[in-house]
Amino acid sequence: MKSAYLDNQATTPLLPEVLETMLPFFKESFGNAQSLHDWGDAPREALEDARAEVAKLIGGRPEEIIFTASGTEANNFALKGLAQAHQSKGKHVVISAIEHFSVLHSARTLEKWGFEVTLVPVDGYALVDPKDVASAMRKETILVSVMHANGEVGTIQPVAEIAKIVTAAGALFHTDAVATAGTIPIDVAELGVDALSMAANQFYGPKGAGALWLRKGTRIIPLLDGGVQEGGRRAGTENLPAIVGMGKAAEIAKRDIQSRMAKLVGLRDMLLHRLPAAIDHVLVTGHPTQRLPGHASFCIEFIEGESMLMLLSSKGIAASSGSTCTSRALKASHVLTAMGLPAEIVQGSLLFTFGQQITEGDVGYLVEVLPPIVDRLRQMSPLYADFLKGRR
Amino acid sequence: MKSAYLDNQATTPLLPEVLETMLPFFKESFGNAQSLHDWGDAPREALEDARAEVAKLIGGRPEEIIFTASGTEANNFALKGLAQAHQSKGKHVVISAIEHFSVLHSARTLEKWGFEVTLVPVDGYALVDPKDVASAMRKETILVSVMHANGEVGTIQPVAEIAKIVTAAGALFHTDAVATAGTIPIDVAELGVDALSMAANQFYGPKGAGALWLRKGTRIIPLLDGGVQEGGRRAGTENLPAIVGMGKAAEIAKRDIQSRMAKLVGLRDMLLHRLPAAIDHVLVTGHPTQRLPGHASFCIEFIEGESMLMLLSSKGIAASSGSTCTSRALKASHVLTAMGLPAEIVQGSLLFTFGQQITEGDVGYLVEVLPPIVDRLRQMSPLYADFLKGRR
Amino acid sequence: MPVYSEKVMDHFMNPRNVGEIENPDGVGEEGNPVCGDMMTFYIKVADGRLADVKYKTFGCGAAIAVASIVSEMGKGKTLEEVRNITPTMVANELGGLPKNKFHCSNLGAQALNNAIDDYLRKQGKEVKSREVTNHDEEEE
Amino acid sequence: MPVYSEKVMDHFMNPRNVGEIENPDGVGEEGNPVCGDMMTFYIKVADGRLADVKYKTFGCGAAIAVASIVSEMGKGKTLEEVRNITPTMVANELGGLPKNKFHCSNLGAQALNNAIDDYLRKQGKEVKSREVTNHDEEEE
Ligand SMILES: Cc1ncc(COP(=O)(O)O)c(C=O)c1O
Ligand SMILES: Cc1ncc(COP(=O)(O)O)c(C=O)c1O
Repeated sequence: MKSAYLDNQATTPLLPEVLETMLPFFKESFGNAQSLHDWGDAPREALEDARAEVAKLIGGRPEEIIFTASGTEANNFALKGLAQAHQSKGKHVVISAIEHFSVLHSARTLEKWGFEVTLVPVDGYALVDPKDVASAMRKETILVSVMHANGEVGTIQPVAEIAKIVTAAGALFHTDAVATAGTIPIDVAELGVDALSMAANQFYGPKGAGALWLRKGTRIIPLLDGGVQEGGRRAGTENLPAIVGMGKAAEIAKRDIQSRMAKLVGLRDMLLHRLPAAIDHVLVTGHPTQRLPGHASFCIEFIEGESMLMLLSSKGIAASSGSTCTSRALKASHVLTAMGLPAEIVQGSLLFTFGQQITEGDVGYLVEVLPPIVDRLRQMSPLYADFLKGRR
Repeated sequence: MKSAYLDNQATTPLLPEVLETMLPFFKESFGNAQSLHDWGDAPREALEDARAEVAKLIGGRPEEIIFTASGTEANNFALKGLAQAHQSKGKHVVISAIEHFSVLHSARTLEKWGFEVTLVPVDGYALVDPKDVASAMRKETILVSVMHANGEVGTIQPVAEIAKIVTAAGALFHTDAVATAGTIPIDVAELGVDALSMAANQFYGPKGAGALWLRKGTRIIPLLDGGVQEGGRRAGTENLPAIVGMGKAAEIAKRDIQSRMAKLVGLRDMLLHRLPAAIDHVLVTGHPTQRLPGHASFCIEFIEGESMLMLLSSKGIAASSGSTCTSRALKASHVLTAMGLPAEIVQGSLLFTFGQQITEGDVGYLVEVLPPIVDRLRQMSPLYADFLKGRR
Repeated sequence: MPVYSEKVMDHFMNPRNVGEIENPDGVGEEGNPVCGDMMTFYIKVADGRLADVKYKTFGCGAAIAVASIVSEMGKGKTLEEVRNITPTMVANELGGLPKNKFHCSNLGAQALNNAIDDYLRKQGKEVKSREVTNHDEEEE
Repeated sequence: MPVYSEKVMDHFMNPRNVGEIENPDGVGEEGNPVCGDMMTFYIKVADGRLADVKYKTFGCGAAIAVASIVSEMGKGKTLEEVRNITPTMVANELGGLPKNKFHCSNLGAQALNNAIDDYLRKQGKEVKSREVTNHDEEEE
């Protein structure tokens, strides 16, 4: 059977050459990077090399990189750690309504800790208006977090513009770049942010490695207390193989980012055009141009996402959806909802995220198999029947 | 050159067969365990298998295992998560004075959050007296954390006895079993604890995988907010390869634990006897019998630990020390200090922790090379000169 | 580890009795306020038994499989027997459902019941709307 | 990445001028309250210069290397020249020291200075105890 993995937002595959660089740290170089004896030397050196590569990927300095175990941890660390460190200046935090749960729920925890949190809305393209951030700012605002790009609809935010407003107001600005770091070019100086989260498994690196870039001199309270690792800001024996893998993946991403993007953008645009041509009543979600290179997202009317995913899976295609039924918590995508889409449209959410392994044939295959799947489900759908009878 | 890795407390090497089981999850089974399509199936199944193996290792149920990225994270999670979840009952926490920094510093964070923390002392063997725990308990005590065994001096605590006292007083009992899980037999029911931390890299599993066992029905506040992974109690894309490795390492540890212990205990006792016979003015630290199987720790008088480690390293031997100079933070071991050892004795701390790769020849080699090293450093030591002149 | 049992997958991939009945004796709808799923059941009644059962459904894999198995479970049964179909029976018949999909089993049994209610009302009988629940506590 | 530079390792593995001087012209001790390291320097003075320098040291690898290099840096120098040896000069001479070991470089320069103080006092000169510090801010 043909197969196409079009769910790179969930995780990208690991590059074989990245795995190669990791293997010695599972074998002869298994030592602890903190050890003073010879067994610590190679791990320590590899740790610092990886730090330099990850810094280079986003235009930061090595000493500004704090390794974490995931993008989620980096986001929790940024939100909780920065808010706690700067709460003497004020207890107000601003985030966008479409942040990843690791930011959104961290902000909820901040509320339990006595902070006030303001959610900034988005428009129908999932774009944050910098003016809305400006008007959300208060004297006591210490921290603003707006993601660089959203994983569900691919919209890239005007982060540099927002950062200017936030910095001028004297607050810290964090951006969740988990969906963008290693995928599109990032320069922290150009973005003008103070903190930035990333995750290796989003750019062909391993799971288990993420990082927070934190501008030199910015105070933060650790999320993980304990030993002296990461300059005392993130305790716990370093996960050397994963960190080494993140370093290598960052090096390769930095080198190849333009050619990778070129490939993805072409195929993405092909799908964004061909799918609505092949199926009626399809909405493209997210921004037409300000979107992640490999990201094509839709809502298919009258049917539900999980059943589409299952039938796609039976055809060897991996995709994802923001429908209620595909969420373990049975909540409709807060992103699509914040964009103003009605509940039954959100139910038909379908999301294809391309990786470097994709071919034009995969797009063709998808455009071939999806229409009959949609047809079949619509034939079963009472909503579609109502629509045909003109009742909707 | 001969070489002997006698620093398994820092990290154990990874078993080749554990790496074998991890590799598919870096390759074809790279998918996200949360994905609904076929790419999620193998990861999801492996995740649950690993959970079952880790549960079995300590006599718990699979659904009571929450995977983390390290022992440090498990300890932070237990201390902060349990304290926050139960603070309506009281805000007093009890820990021992010799806890690992990940417990100790988490407790300090709790103090910043308005909790009161009582440190229970230890005796000269680093043993906690259950009576001291009993007298530290108050009406508003909600949580007690006493480690199962200490990594620096190897002393195994009377955890079951302490747990009875704590449970009778209506508080929760957590034990940091990072140094014991997979090393000595553990049964959470026998221990009578409510929560228990472990780390895979302490029992020939990979770095990047730890776990908190949490008794069914015990409320806890997440440390990592975000997605629904780990039943909503620990968010972030699962580090599948590391988790799978932890499962395999747990399975092997469970199977081999008796023969592993037998091997280590014999060689440990050999070193505990032969080193003080070969060198004057040597103290064995920790308990003579209630100690970790592969753990031999000493204080060598008149000289300092780091310089011994460096000379041992030049002979191919990896060891560690609790001296001030070996600590990045330049603090003498709080464990040795809590045991009542004077500062200059603590400076001479030296710690050998054996793993399954050790041979009797390694012990012999160590006993052969260490005395001249000690001699050489003592010849340079003003303290030793003073001692010889009878000034001390 | 697939999310769904083989039986669920079978009914999802090959749903039985899909469709509408022309001139049905009863029609029952049910929507789930939690997830937005919807089911419409159509029945034909003969000799106090369900002579035919069809349905349309908007929803996840579980919802489709539930509708399919409920249509099979109901067909040929007396109205009273159908009334006794509980969500747990439906889930069990499917070889189990993931915890967060259990509510779908409710949906199917309820929609079919609503169709019976509709039939009875059309017969001029007075019907109190009833909620299908488990008699037991098997649901976790 | 070894913790220490090659030069530190060389002086640690092969420390120069270790030992005591019988009937020294001056003896200086210095202990570090932070880490507990100790150094004792012994000097012989001739023609206003350090004719011989020896030491004993209790401490880490850095402390031993520092004592060794300081003994080499001091030997043959005039007392004034020795007074001008700063911790940063010592660290630089060793090809750098890890951040948390920088204080060891202080220890060596201070102990040697204390020995000069001791010599001067024995000569009947009045001496104000002085603290060796960096003239610059190279220490991070
Ligand atoms: C924008 C964004 N932030 C954060 C995360 C969380 O990353 P992880 O699951 O690796 O912790 C994701 C995951 O896809 C994401 O897309
Ligand atoms: C008793 C104990 N607890 C916790 C830890 C922390 O483990 P990790 O560094 O893997 O986070 C250690 C590490 O050696 C330990 O010995």
